[in-house]
Amino acid sequence: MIKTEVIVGKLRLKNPVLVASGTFGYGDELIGTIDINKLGGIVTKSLTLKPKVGNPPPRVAETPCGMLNSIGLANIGVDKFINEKLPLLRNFDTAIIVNIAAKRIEDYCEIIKRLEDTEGVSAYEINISCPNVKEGGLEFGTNIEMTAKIVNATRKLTSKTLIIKLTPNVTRISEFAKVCKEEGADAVSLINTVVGMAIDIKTRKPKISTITGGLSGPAIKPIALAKVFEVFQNVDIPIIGIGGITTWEDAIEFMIAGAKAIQVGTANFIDPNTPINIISGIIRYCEENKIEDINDIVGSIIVETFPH
Amino acid sequence: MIKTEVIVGKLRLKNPVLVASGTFGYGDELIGTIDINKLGGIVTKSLTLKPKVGNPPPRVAETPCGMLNSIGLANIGVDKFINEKLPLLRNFDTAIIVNIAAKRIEDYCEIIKRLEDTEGVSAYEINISCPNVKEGGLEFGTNIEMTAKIVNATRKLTSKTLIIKLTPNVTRISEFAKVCKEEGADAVSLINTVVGMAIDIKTRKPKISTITGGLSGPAIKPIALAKVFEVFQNVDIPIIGIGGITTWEDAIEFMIAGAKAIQVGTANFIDPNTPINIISGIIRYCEENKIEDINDIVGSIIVETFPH
Amino acid sequence: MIIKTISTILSNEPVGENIYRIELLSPEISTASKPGQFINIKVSENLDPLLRRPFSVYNVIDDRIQIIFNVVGKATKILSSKKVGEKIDIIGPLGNGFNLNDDFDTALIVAGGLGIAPFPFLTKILKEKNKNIISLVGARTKSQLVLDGFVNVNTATDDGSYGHKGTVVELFKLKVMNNDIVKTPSAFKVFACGPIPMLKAIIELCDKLNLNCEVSVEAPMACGTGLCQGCAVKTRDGKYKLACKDGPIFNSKDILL
Amino acid sequence: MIIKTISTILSNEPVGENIYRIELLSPEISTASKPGQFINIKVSENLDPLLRRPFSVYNVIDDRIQIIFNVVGKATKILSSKKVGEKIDIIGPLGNGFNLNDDFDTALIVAGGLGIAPFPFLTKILKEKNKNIISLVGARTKSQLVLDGFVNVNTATDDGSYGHKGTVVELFKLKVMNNDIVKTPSAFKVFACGPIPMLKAIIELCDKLNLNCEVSVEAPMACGTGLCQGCAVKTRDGKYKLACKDGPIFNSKDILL
Ligand SMILES: Cc1cc2nc3c(=O)[nH]c(=O)nc-3n(C[C@H](O)[C@H](O)[C@H](O)COP(=O)(O)OP(=O)(O)OC[C@H]3O[C@@H](n4cnc5c(N)ncnc54)[C@H](O)[C@@H]3O)c2cc1C
Ligand SMILES: Cc1cc2nc3c(=O)[nH]c(=O)nc-3n(C[C@H](O)[C@H](O)[C@H](O)COP(=O)(O)OP(=O)(O)OC[C@H]3O[C@@H](n4cnc5c(N)ncnc54)[C@H](O)[C@@H]3O)c2cc1C
Ligand SMILES: Cc1cc2nc3c(=O)[nH]c(=O)nc-3n(C[C@H](O)[C@H](O)[C@H](O)COP(=O)(O)O)c2cc1C
Ligand SMILES: Cc1cc2nc3c(=O)[nH]c(=O)nc-3n(C[C@H](O)[C@H](O)[C@H](O)COP(=O)(O)O)c2cc1C
Ligand code: FES
Ligand code: FES
Repeated sequence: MIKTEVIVGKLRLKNPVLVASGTFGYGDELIGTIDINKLGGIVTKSLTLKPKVGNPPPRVAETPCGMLNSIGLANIGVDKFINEKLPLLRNFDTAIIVNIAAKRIEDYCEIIKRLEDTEGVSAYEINISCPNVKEGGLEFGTNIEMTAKIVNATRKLTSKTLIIKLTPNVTRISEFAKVCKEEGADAVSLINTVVGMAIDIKTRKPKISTITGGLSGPAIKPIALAKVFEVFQNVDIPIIGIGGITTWEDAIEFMIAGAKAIQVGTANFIDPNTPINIISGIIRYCEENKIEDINDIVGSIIVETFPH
Repeated sequence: MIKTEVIVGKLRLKNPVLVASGTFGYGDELIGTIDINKLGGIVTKSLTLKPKVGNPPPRVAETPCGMLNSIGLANIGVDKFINEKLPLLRNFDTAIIVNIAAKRIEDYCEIIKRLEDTEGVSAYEINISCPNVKEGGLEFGTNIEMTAKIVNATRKLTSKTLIIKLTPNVTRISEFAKVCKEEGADAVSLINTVVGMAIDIKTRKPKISTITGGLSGPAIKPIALAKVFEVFQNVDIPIIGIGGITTWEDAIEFMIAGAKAIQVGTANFIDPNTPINIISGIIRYCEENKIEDINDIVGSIIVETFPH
Repeated sequence: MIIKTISTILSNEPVGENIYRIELLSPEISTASKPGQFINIKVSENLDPLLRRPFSVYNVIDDRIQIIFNVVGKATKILSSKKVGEKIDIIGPLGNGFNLNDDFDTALIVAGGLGIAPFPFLTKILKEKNKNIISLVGARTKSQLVLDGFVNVNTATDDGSYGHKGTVVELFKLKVMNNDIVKTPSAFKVFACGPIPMLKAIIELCDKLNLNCEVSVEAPMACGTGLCQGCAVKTRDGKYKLACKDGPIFNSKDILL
Repeated sequence: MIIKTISTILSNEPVGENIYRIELLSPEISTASKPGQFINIKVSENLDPLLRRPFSVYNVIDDRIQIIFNVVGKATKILSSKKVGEKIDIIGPLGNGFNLNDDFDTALIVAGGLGIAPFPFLTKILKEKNKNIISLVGARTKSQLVLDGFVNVNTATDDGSYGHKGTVVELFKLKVMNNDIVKTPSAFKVFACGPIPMLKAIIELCDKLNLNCEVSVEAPMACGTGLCQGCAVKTRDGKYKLACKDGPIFNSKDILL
């Protein structure tokens, strides 16, 4: 029996495979279609204080081995989530990680306050890295002081595991991870989407209504992996790896590079069973390689030289 | 007859399609295989003052819709280029843009001095953005003061068109483009490769000897396009677009986003005829859309809102 | 209930200029499908094209499901070259389907271009329900008209090569004005599918004539299953609905194209 | 001269466990090819897999060219499922090929695993040149031995299922020591192809015995035509050569694996 449990902050995950925010609804969409209980955890769609209708269409476009999105954080708002979704999710034997987005520090705090009063939240993931909203979003995630302030403020409000979701659209992501650690975050998840763009050459209009959007999918996997390794090498904080993970081999790559857990995003759109297949693939890999504890994979990269 | 000439700084290109540095050797490799005279121009492999043997293997690895490379600027050095390659290249009816890399400002300057004494160089492209060498490379390209200094110093040495090649591995590429303009550069070319990584899960070793490498190919096209548009919107300087261009449709996308010319890189590896095919594709597009001058495409994007 | 299955291709044939029809063996999805729903196809095992592609259920025949498509890009090109016997990964049935419980005697089907896709199946079910059917089908030219599975058909072609010369919207105007529809609008229900400009025009006319109308709306999709919120369609109250879950069939009164 | 052509697949058949042989119609490349050279194949029109894949010229028969390959990843999987009559985009012949102008009477061919690939063609040309040939072929197990086109063959399998039980390197040692090779090394030339550890061992032995030896080296490649500098192979003087242009055939004295 392979030991698959991993610990991220105070959070025990029965296995390291989570589903990424915004790619699995609120966790209820696929009830009956896939076996939710097998997941290491669910990260919810980003919740804001008030409901948001999101950006005008077109919101998605395919690019080579990837996709652009500009959903604009369309969501039902934290209250409706608490009342209508959380009661359902509580019944599942999986971690519920609530992803939070806001335009102002006070709003991040208010959302956490409301969630602290309820049952069933396993951890928070703070989204400071959405490229598709005018305020907050990337402006926070590319600003190191703002990042520090948000972590500091939210940390004070909860003893639950606090995960900060970082953007790759910065020169040195490890500086951001460092600040997160200093301000008391339990973990970082990386990466959110990469700013990208596509144009319809017939109409000469952008394929996404907000002109640029967030690039996700296999195309960004090498970028995400480099960011995970950069943080792993430079900052002593648990990492949740995200970006283009589609197969169990991809997941193993991220774990070898230093990720304690991983999230599956865009791949859910292609096959909602991807996370389940990844879990069994990882277990098979452990068996074949005589690895008894999945944690032994984490950061097991063999390097001779060092990157610059 | 479609007018295909574009002007970048003082450089007249008979058409906007160039081949990117490091993906076409010194321009002599494919003599006889493709019709060099049809190209808008050739950008040479990066030249350094002294010859460089480059990085240890493995130097390349495929990733989803892309590839990683860490060639480490293997090149014959500027003197050998002047003596052995330039005499050949001069015979072709195409622009010869010499790409220059160095570890120190003085070396950039020395290379230009040597090239200024010869015939046949149409323009310089200054590479301050190679992710695969320990010194120089990315350290220069992610540092705004250093960027300013290099442009300033090289600008003084030549009246030829000076193009600065920028890296996407920064938070705001337009700030770098702005500094280039202020210091007298004629144009910017973007993007160089994106830092990326891949791991062999059997050996747990990186697939590239330097651990991280530069990601290129169709995977990065949306990223490159967003960077081109960011600079086009914010800085009044001619842009040469690079990144994942594989078809004429890709080239048109870059031109609509604001690129005056484009470079074909990785696609040359798959089909060395790509640049020629792109040129005829662009001309066909102009004919079908009754565009008489190719310059009318440049920056013709139709946007209703503005990106954030 | 969403069904994901590896289905065998039973036939793949050109049925018009650049138009192909594929028949797939899929007992589960066939049984579960309603007219107006769609399936989402992964056309390649590799990562390019990456996302599934949505196609209306063109018809259901016993344990087989049919789709019809235009070759417009890389996924449809790959689909058109699939051989009989090859396997293909499909998810379905997705979306809401047409509402046939309204009180109407006559269905007025309006299809533009590949907007024909959902109607052979709808026609079959309407016939079972003993409804009257009037079909208006438009295409650019005769070779792109595929009329199998339609009944009581009036056609329009842009170049006049077959039927009325002009658009299906003009045909709609002609038929509606020469008919008793304007007098007894409640007896009629319009079902429309086609390009956005055509749907806009039809909706405007139905608004004016106070006709009950459902349209099938195409929006770029990433998941097809409500996960991504990508397929937003604007509603008249300034919010959005999802083409893949709340649609692709919408009542014309609800949306703003 | 590099030739890029769209070639028709004339046959594609399994010839061993997970091993396929494809025959391609390509008069231009067939005529131009020499043993040891390779062709570079774009296995899909789509962007995944992106890069071409290199395969040794296994044999040339009139206007046809053959390759043989192991299914190891996505490109070789796609190749293995190609049907007769399908077209495929190839570039070739690439690389330098074996040097047959050296002064030797007997060729000692050493192949490990799919390292057999360049040798049927080499054997054919050596026979034309009236050279003696001794072939040593190793594989993991019998079902992975493909001996067509070899002459005077000695085999080794890791599991002993056919021939000598052990590696082809051990077989090489046995043969070399029991032979007059050590006495008249200049009459012999070794041609080796296989995994890096095998080549390393063979090179070491040839160094020791002062045997003239050429090896075919595989390196990850992006272009195959000298454009990218990706396929570096270390040389004994601490520099690099390119497997695609300076190789893939190297004299064992020149390189450091
Ligand atoms: C619910 C639904 C049902 C559909 N049913 C059918 C059908 O029955 N038959 C049929 O032929 N097509 C149908 N479509 C459209 C079909 O999905 C697209 O034609 C297909 O995805 C194109 O894939 P491609 O890779 O060949 O083209 P791409 O290379 O992806 O695109 C080629 C061109 O088509 C446009 N396009 C791509 N996808 C869409 C889309 N979803 N909506 C509008 N334009 C698009 C692109 O902008 C581009 O101009 C349906 C779409 C939806 C959303
Ligand atoms: C000059 C040359 C000649 C070759 N001739 C033959 C031949 O005749 N028959 C044959 O079966 N193979 C040959 N190869 C190897 C062949 O090119 C690879 O097996 C093929 O590219 C794998 O593609 P894939 O997409 O199926 O596997 P991938 O998914 O790309 O890789 C699968 C596995 O193979 C490894 N691999 C991939 N490419 C290479 C490579 N170039 N060198 C070493 N390991 C690699 C990967 O690391 C991975 O472990 C040759 C390689 C070179 C450089
Ligand atoms: C359609 C879509 C919606 C997303 N919405 C959110 C979101 O609401 N909050 C968030 O933190 N990340 C969001 N993301 C980012 C993903 O969680 C993930 O970080 C990113 O897609 C990279 O992973 P992938 O390549 O596996 O998709 C979204 C991504 C996509 C594709
Ligand atoms: C193998 C390889 C070698 C490269 N060498 C150089 C170089 O020497 N100098 C340079 O400025 N850019 C170099 N580049 C970057 C390309 O010129 C180009 O900016 C980048 O690959 C993105 O374009 P693409 O996606 O079309 O390849 C190299 C790229 C590749 C793939
Ligand atoms: S396509 Fe994803 S929600 Fe509709
Ligand atoms: S593979 Fe590009 S130089 Fe050899």
